[in-house]
Amino acid sequence: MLKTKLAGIKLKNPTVLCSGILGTSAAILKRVERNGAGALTLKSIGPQPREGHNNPTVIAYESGLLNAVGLSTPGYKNMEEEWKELQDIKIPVIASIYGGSIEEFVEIAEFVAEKKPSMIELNISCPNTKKHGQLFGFEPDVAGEVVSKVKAVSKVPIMPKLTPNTPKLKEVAKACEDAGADAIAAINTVGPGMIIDIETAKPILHFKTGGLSGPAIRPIAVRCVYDIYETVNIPILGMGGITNGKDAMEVLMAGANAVGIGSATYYRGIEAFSLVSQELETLMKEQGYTNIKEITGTAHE
Amino acid sequence: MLKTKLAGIKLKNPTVLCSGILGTSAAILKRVERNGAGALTLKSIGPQPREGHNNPTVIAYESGLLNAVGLSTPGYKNMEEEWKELQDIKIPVIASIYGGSIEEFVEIAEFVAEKKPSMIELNISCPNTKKHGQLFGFEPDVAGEVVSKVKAVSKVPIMPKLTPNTPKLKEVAKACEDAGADAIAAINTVGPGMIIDIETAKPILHFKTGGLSGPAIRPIAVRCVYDIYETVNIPILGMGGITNGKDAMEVLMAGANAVGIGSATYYRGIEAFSLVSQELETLMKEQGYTNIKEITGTAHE
Amino acid sequence: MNEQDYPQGTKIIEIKQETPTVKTVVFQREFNFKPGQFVMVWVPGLDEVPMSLSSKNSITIKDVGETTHALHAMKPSDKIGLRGPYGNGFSLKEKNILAVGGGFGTAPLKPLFKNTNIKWIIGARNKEELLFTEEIDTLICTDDGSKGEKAFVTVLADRELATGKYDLVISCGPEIMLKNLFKVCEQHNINAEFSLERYMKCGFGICGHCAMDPTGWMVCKDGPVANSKILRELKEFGEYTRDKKGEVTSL
Amino acid sequence: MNEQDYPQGTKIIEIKQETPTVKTVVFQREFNFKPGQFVMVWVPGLDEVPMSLSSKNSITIKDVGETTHALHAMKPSDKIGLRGPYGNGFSLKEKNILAVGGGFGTAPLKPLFKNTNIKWIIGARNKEELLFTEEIDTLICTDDGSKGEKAFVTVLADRELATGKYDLVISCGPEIMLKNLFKVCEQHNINAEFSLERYMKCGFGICGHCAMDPTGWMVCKDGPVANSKILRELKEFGEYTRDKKGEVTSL
Ligand SMILES: Cc1cc2nc3c(=O)[nH]c(=O)nc-3n(C[C@H](O)[C@H](O)[C@H](O)COP(=O)(O)OP(=O)(O)OC[C@H]3O[C@@H](n4cnc5c(N)ncnc54)[C@H](O)[C@@H]3O)c2cc1C
Ligand SMILES: Cc1cc2nc3c(=O)[nH]c(=O)nc-3n(C[C@H](O)[C@H](O)[C@H](O)COP(=O)(O)OP(=O)(O)OC[C@H]3O[C@@H](n4cnc5c(N)ncnc54)[C@H](O)[C@@H]3O)c2cc1C
Ligand SMILES: Cc1cc2nc3c(=O)[nH]c(=O)nc-3n(C[C@H](O)[C@H](O)[C@H](O)COP(=O)(O)O)c2cc1C
Ligand SMILES: Cc1cc2nc3c(=O)[nH]c(=O)nc-3n(C[C@H](O)[C@H](O)[C@H](O)COP(=O)(O)O)c2cc1C
Ligand code: FES
Ligand code: FES
Repeated sequence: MLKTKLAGIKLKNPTVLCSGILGTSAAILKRVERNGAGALTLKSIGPQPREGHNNPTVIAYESGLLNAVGLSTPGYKNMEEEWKELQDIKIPVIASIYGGSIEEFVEIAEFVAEKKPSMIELNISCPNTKKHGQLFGFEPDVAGEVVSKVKAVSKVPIMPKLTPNTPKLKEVAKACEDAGADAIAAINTVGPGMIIDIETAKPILHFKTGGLSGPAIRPIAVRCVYDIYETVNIPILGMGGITNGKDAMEVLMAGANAVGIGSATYYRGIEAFSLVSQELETLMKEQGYTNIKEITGTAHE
Repeated sequence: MLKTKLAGIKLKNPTVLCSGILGTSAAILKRVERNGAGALTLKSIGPQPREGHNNPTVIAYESGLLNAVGLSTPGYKNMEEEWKELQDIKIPVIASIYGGSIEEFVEIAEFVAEKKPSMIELNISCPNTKKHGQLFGFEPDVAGEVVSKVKAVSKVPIMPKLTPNTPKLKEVAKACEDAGADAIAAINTVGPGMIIDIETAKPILHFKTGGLSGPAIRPIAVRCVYDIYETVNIPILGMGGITNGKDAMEVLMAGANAVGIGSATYYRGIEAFSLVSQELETLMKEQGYTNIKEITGTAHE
Repeated sequence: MNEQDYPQGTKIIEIKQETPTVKTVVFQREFNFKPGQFVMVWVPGLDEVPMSLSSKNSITIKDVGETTHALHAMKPSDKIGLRGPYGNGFSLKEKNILAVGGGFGTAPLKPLFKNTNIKWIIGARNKEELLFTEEIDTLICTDDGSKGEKAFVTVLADRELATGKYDLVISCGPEIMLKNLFKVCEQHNINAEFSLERYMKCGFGICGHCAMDPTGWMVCKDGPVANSKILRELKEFGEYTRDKKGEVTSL
Repeated sequence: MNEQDYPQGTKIIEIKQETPTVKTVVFQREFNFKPGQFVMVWVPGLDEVPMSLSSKNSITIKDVGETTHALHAMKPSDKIGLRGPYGNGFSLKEKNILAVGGGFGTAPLKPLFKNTNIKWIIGARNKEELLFTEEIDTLICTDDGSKGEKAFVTVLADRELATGKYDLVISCGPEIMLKNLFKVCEQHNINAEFSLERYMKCGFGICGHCAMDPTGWMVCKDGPVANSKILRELKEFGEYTRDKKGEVTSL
């Protein structure tokens, strides 16, 4: 009863590992698969090898997490061993990519599409680097251009991942759909935010600011998915603060076809995937739903 | 040791009641005064009598509050009795106002300035009505125009209150300073967000969406105050999720001269004002600070 | 601050017509509560209003406007949202209690029906509007004399208090009735605990909408039950209230 | 998940020079911890690195690079930030224990100095680099024979294990040493618990950076202490690691 589809891709359950969480190696991804995920997203892959920021890069505050990992990546050309290992994975694997220019997005997408991931997620929304990412997701025309140019070189479905930090979210979503996006992922982290250590009077994250994730942002994720669902007809991978089955159902009702699980692994361990699935199934039975499709978008009625 | 100043106004301690919290009548404001607040902000006053949205207008989720009160107001002309009662208050009283057009802002400001509040706060950042507010705070030029026009008719200091929900926060702050603002208040609520009841599949707030406040948003408030401090030279009233003395110190370090206390009253009752002051004083003694000025902006060194 | 302060949908399991204008709605969710505490009742898509708990899983509603009308129109298995319980409830520190229910104001007193220290007076406009009088041993009065004594509850209360047997009067009902009843209590020098009503938004003490003059006593958080000391301070008690906009209107 | 998973500034109260390249930094904050657990140590403005707790309020640091150098340069009353404790620690289920410390790897073992079930072997490159050998009764070896036996710790361990007196070997040190020591343990069929190191970002099991091949065992959360069963599975143990970018580099 948990089966769902995202841009034609079949998922045995709607829980999808979010990009950047545990997605650094094939080994850990396989462990997430064993723990019941419906699909996996790799950590965002970039053009050149990149160390990312110094630590602290990820911290938790009382309501969620803050991160500024800074898109550390071995670079898309240095992952042959990893791609080979990923072949063993039975569930859909989504490759997340980022670039510092539209050309880089195209270059990486073309290369990565050859590796035959189930889908390519375009991270046009990362707030954690000064040059890369975020800007592409702020403006509808830029987002649309990235999508259409990538679409032209990719045989696999394309899913832009949107930022909640623009007042133009609906316009950006529409532009992505019009440009040929096969699905939309939302949301990337909120803010950014900053935490200052009062003993040393210093911002804690090395990059000073970082994106918020986890329980704190769930209402924002729900609103974004709700708004995007009202605007486009392509499927939505909803994420942001989903920690249990109830949260998952809420985001489905807002309009998602599948749900991303990220920070929940901090609160509940890698078991989060099977736990959320089980809890969702129990709730569905209690309320008489027989499949995910019946839940998607019901809050709009 | 807790004394501070905001645009020339002396506060016995840096805790300021945020607009919209308990600010509906002189009676409750006096109670907040008795509970140790350093200054009080009235609930935002608008042009015409307005009921605001139906309930639910304020709810709490696990990390904070969501509200869409919808700027209910008796209208600025229907508060003579209240203004009279407010005369008894010994601490500074800040009048918050909103309008649906720049002309309305000016009209209300002119009227309200005659009542001699210590300062007028311009709510150019409320996300909870479709026509009013938010738009003014999104764009630097519009924000600047509101400030300069209001400034022209007001004998009391002017403090625009900014929204964190624009990527142009710094530009908006700069425009406000350039237009003659005497101080800046930040932040208004984040998002907006939405919570859906999974039993009925309905958004809970009557307005469907509402702004986030409370602990969830503190890192965003800290970042905004930090960014504004880097951009302008006028004093900052920092707010957003401040719940205890440690939070207050963090926001001061980010660059605030005084701190708003809003949702904290949900978590700690009206006692929040004296509690935060006491805790802040204890921390200051532990760390060897002798006045608030020494703390403001230290995170930038 | 409850663990969860947003309304959660729950199924209605039974609806009882109590009087021509009052229904009791019984729902699935059960509250651990103190008599006198209330819940915020959400009718999805319409509004949310405060209602005293008339038992651990019911509210008793008088049809007075749009939202209460919608509640009256509901059927078993329909869903409403609930959050709470909120407020203080009756403290019941004293042992010899006179309880006075006026109209649907008897609802919040119902959870005390099993308390054997209480003597009851229940009044209403007429026989049809008498609430719960079948369920307990009570003095009865109606404005039109259609059942019980033809008198206001204040008259019966005055007579009872004259016996000197009581040290506490608890009550809920129209504010004008409460105001008059309070005068009677003060004359007899007997402590009162009355459940009050004001327009509510948050229900948990942060919007300030339910605060009363001149002390800023908040009905949702400090109340809804006010004792004599508080009632004496509240200059707006029995006089005026604030509407949804926050504007003052006389009662 | 700790109550508070961001670094909090704490004052350094003492700094002890242990060897020419190793210092112990004692700080104000005290941790309730299990030997083998670590903390993330933040040098404001520079970086944050994992360090095993060498006592409830100290870490013992070898100067190997920029951050450790900055830590070595600190003075009492300077502040560092700490979060944790993280990881599993030594389980110490068995009773007859041989502990083997190589170089600064003796640091995480120090909290066990008072455990009387443990026999100690401490080794280092040379006499100067021997850590904590004054503080306990221990077998000593150095690579250059400048103190104790001129041998690797594996040689001494092999000899001890041959006595048949032990049912557990615990150790921390350079991974090549651990790899060889593990071979010795396997030959003697004795269980091992070794503390491992991998590049860490979050320290609490969500970034995945410290996960080892092929099982995805996370050093920060499942470790840092791995037992024999786990060590047998970890094909990268003693072979390669991943740098800050996530790229594989041989040890
Ligand atoms: C603590 C408390 C306990 C209550 N307990 C009960 C009870 O057990 N049974 C019962 O029938 N009624 C109870 N009421 C009254 C009940 O809340 C109103 O009758 C109801 O809100 C009317 O809503 P409406 O939309 O049907 O009517 P409307 O036409 O909207 O209004 C009719 C009256 O109800 C008041 N009202 C409307 N909304 C609210 C609100 N959010 N908060 C407070 N008053 C409001 C209006 O001010 C007006 O005076 C209680 C009120 C309070 C404050
Ligand atoms: C669980 C654990 C416990 C440790 N306990 C101790 C201890 O008690 N005493 C001690 O002296 N050292 C300990 N270390 C090693 C210590 O973390 C490194 O020596 C330190 O990070 C070096 O930082 P640097 O900037 O000085 O050196 P760099 O020049 O940056 O690096 C030198 C080496 O340290 C590694 N390193 C750098 N940053 C990290 C990081 N964030 N996570 C892991 N490794 C890193 C690098 O990969 C490299 O191999 C421990 C490591 C781990 C994983
Ligand atoms: C530590 C961390 C690293 C992340 N790295 C990436 C990334 O590389 N690419 C990306 O698109 N999103 C990244 N994200 C964002 C998540 O994929 C996700 O959109 C966000 O965390 C909201 O979901 P959550 O609340 O379930 O974590 C990262 C989030 C965290 C917490
Ligand atoms: C119930 C509620 C009502 C509010 N009403 C107003 C308002 O009328 N005008 C305004 O400028 N801000 C309003 N705000 C925003 C607060 O003043 C404040 O900026 C925000 O809540 C962040 O601070 P906090 O986290 O301490 O609550 C309201 C907030 C809440 C929770
Ligand atoms: S209803 Fe909001 S304070 Fe009472
Ligand atoms: S350091 Fe992040 S998972 Fe181990």
